[in-house]
Amino acid sequence: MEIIQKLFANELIVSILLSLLPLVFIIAYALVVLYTEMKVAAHIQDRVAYMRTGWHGLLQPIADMLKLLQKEDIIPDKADKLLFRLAPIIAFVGTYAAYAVLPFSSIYIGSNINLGAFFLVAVGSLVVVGILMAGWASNNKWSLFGGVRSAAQMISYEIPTAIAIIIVVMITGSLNLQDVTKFQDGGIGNWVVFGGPSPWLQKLMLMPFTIITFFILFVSSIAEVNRTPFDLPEAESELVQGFNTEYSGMRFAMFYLSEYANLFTVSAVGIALFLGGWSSPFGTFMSGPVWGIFWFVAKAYIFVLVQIWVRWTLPRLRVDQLMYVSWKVLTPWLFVCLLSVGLILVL
Amino acid sequence: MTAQDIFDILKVKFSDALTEKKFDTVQPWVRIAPNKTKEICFFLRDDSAMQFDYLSCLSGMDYNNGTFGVVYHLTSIVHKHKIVLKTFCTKDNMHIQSVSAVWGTANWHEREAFDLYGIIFDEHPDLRRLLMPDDWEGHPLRKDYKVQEFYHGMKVPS
Amino acid sequence: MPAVGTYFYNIFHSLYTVIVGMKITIKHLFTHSATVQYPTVKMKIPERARNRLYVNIDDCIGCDQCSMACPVDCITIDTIKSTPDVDLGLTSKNTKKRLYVPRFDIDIAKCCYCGLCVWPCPTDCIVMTDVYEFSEFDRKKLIYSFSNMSTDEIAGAQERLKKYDEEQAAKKAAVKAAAPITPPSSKPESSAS
Amino acid sequence: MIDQTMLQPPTLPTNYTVKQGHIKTSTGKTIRTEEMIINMGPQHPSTHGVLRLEIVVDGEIIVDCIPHIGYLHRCFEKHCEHMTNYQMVIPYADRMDYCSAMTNEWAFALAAERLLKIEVPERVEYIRVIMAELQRIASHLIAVGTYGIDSGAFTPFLYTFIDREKILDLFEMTCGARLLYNYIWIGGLSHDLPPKFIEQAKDFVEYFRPRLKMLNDLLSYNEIFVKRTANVGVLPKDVAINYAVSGPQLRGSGVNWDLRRDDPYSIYHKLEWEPQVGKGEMGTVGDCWDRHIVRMHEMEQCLNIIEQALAGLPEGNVKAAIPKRIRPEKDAEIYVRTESSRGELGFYIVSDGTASPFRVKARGPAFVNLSVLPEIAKGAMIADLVLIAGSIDIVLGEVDR
Repeated sequence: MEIIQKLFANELIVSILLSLLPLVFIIAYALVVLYTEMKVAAHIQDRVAYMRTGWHGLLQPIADMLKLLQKEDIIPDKADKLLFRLAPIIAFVGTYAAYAVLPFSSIYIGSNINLGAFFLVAVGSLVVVGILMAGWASNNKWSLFGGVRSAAQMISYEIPTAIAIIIVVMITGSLNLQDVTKFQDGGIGNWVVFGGPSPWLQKLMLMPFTIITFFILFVSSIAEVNRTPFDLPEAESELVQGFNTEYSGMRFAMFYLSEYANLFTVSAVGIALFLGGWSSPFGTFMSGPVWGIFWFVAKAYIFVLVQIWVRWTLPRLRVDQLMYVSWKVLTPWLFVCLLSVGLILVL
Repeated sequence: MTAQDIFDILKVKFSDALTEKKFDTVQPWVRIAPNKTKEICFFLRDDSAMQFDYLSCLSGMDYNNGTFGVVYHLTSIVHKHKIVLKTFCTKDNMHIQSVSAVWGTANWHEREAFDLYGIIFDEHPDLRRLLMPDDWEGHPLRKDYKVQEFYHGMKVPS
Repeated sequence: MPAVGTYFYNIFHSLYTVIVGMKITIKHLFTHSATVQYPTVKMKIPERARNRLYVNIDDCIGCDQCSMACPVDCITIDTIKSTPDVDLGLTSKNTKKRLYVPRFDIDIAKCCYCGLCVWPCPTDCIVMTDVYEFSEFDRKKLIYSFSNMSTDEIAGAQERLKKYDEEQAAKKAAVKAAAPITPPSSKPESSAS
Repeated sequence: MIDQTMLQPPTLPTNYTVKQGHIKTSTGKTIRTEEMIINMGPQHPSTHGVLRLEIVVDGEIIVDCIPHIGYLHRCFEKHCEHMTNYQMVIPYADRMDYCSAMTNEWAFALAAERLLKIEVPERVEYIRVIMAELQRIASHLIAVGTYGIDSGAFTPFLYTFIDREKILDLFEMTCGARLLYNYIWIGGLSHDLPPKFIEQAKDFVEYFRPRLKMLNDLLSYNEIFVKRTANVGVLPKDVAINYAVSGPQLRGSGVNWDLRRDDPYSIYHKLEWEPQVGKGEMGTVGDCWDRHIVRMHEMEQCLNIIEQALAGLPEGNVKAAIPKRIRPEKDAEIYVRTESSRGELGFYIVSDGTASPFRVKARGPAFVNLSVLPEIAKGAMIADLVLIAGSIDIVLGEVDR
């Protein structure tokens, strides 16, 4: 007992344990989302997906994970071995680090730093490095295409994301995600997407712009996690599997995991900024630190569901069209929103 | 336009290149000289009365008597008439003029005929094997074709 | 439309078509799925299904028609002529059987299920059944032998035929000896066709 | 670190010389540039089989595209010469274009019938038309569905397969096979229609019309799909005719040419239908979208034909005209072409008077249609190449035979 008490007294060990918490969460969440994605995709396509492992195939994601872990780890002979090994780790670290500033609940946040939103954007771009590395190190032309496409795509979609965050920061007046969430506490009407808790006239004027901003953030979040219609880096029909063509087993699982972790990150950013984060949509009803975690995860889950729905409906864009959407549609519209929101706030 | 009319017009222009004709079959055909195919085909394609702009099919033939040949099935999309051209070569001189400059589709058909019969199409831009591997021996559709025993150390099933 | 107009039209038209598509997919999310859980639930196979071949060897008269019709040569038939003193019985169509069938092999791995062998059969003894699950780990197990003759029976039949042929040859020779205009005939035909 | 030999271009049998160049950066440095050769296929997921494309790219722009075929060559023509009966060719003809087997057998049977001068009963013709048009729908459904996959939309593919399944059920009910039927025989059919066929076929026609509209809404008129395919891979009219492409690809280029009408066979002249032509609705005439939409519209026309043929189906014996011995005259030869799902499918048969054909040449539409690919792929992007190849709708079984 004493040893345990001593251990918990040690601040370092406690913080390490606390920081491992998201990792457990990521894996559990990835399994759930994997299952959801397969089931939703299947039912959209009039199929049934896995039915054999467990009740309606509930255990299949675990089986998939175990299979991936057991598979032989193949490194191509002519690959750049160091970078090849490093790439999945960097890609995963990028997504994992973002969890540090996600406000899961009013009391649980990995690190309550004042530059939370800024940190998210900064760390998010680390994933690009990992993917570009993977594409280059594989020494495969298709992978290289995937890596370069991915870099171009992620960099250009960081800009709409960043501007969308700036708009929220202008409204809430803080870069700290915990503060941003607290700002929106107190029911669905206080959410930033509906103008935030401001006087009703200002709210009414803000509403169209915040809704557009939220929509654009949603679009660019799909692009950032490389999902259809923006899945060019791993476009199956064009680039085989893009940057992860040569990866197998554990290393592929890392990419896979980081993709699903990233899916949660972008959803979490969306809801923390626009949909009230952990705050209950019914004001004080069902609110509290534990309910907070529930709301946060549930909202993110719905967000992910919509992404899955979009993914299994739409065709893929082409590279130049992708850039067109980012630079000629999303960014100008966001600038309009930025100016208008600024003007309204000044008035 | 019937085959007879087409033959008459051709006869005026290329009298020495037309060597044989057969009009009492279902599909009448005209035999042309192997070294004049391109010229005749250009005429057939570009003449306003003919306008054979559509090469339906080009087949290599082995007549099992040392004679090889190529059969052209032409159609005109404009006039909707048809004609069959035939040209022959012997086993010692497997040269026939290519018509791939006339119809783009002839390119692959001629490559196929070269691959399977060994007919050499002069002036073809890219005469390589099409269906068989580049280093395959022999031309499989010839009547006297014998399967090679090994291909890169693999036994070839006969 | 002016350029600005096209710009806005494109954006809203894209959004509209995306929403149309998403409406279709969400409808399908709640409709019944079309798949069948195969090994537990099986689809109904129509009467005319063309799957594994079956030969009713009791009806087979060894005419070799099916083997000749087969485009992939997957049927091999050997026959032995029966001697007049043996009665092989009748087929279900009341034709007399004259040939032993010591070997009737179908290499079902080669079979292309075209059904061409079924039609020429005079006694309807080769049929395509609706059995479709017959995969094996050993390819040799896919060669089905339908003949029900044992090796002893085959040997016996061959022996009898040989004996009979010799007797016939001897008879012929005797006849020819009686009428020595034609030269003596060559040796008797081989037993297996 | 990276082995330099890997970066060397592979030897090209076409002796393509890779162009090199230099660009200057803003800092004044010069960087060497070089075209890259990529092998697309034969195991690439979107080459619809074992097609291998050797593409020379400058960035993502295609400079040259060299198709290599023959990976699925099964010596169809040589096999035919070794068959001891014309009838035995039909299972092989099935396997040429396995997505559209019914039209293949019909083409061969028709060629043999014209060679033998057989008149087939009216009922046979009607049933053949019904089968061929059902098959055309099934084949176009695959084309449209896989085209969806090529463009990144996976869902339409499975919807089309649900519909195709219903057609295959009809076929299975009729002849017992789902993919390779051996149903149309020389001079007749292997089976008459089963009792419930007409009812079920009518049900299918009823069911399929709204499904077509749904497919159009989901895929054809989706703005992303339109933007991906319109103005991409434009095949001009004159090039299309020069390369003798046929079927939906030729009609997509605006040429009103359909062998069912222009070189009539069977009973098509008795039925009312319109060949569908690409109009350049979303971009230029002859682009990928036109080829796609021609297929969609053609399926509607097939439904019309099926309805009429079902209504006018006469009585008769489907096996009446099947010849006992198939032995054409010596030196008889014929080239018969039919409109298969992919275009002009022709069989050139030469007989030497024996029971086995002397020479069979199959003029496959996919083979000819594919040969135009290098023409239209130049200048496109890799993402476009996938769509261009998809819009040609090749079946490698027929390209390689």
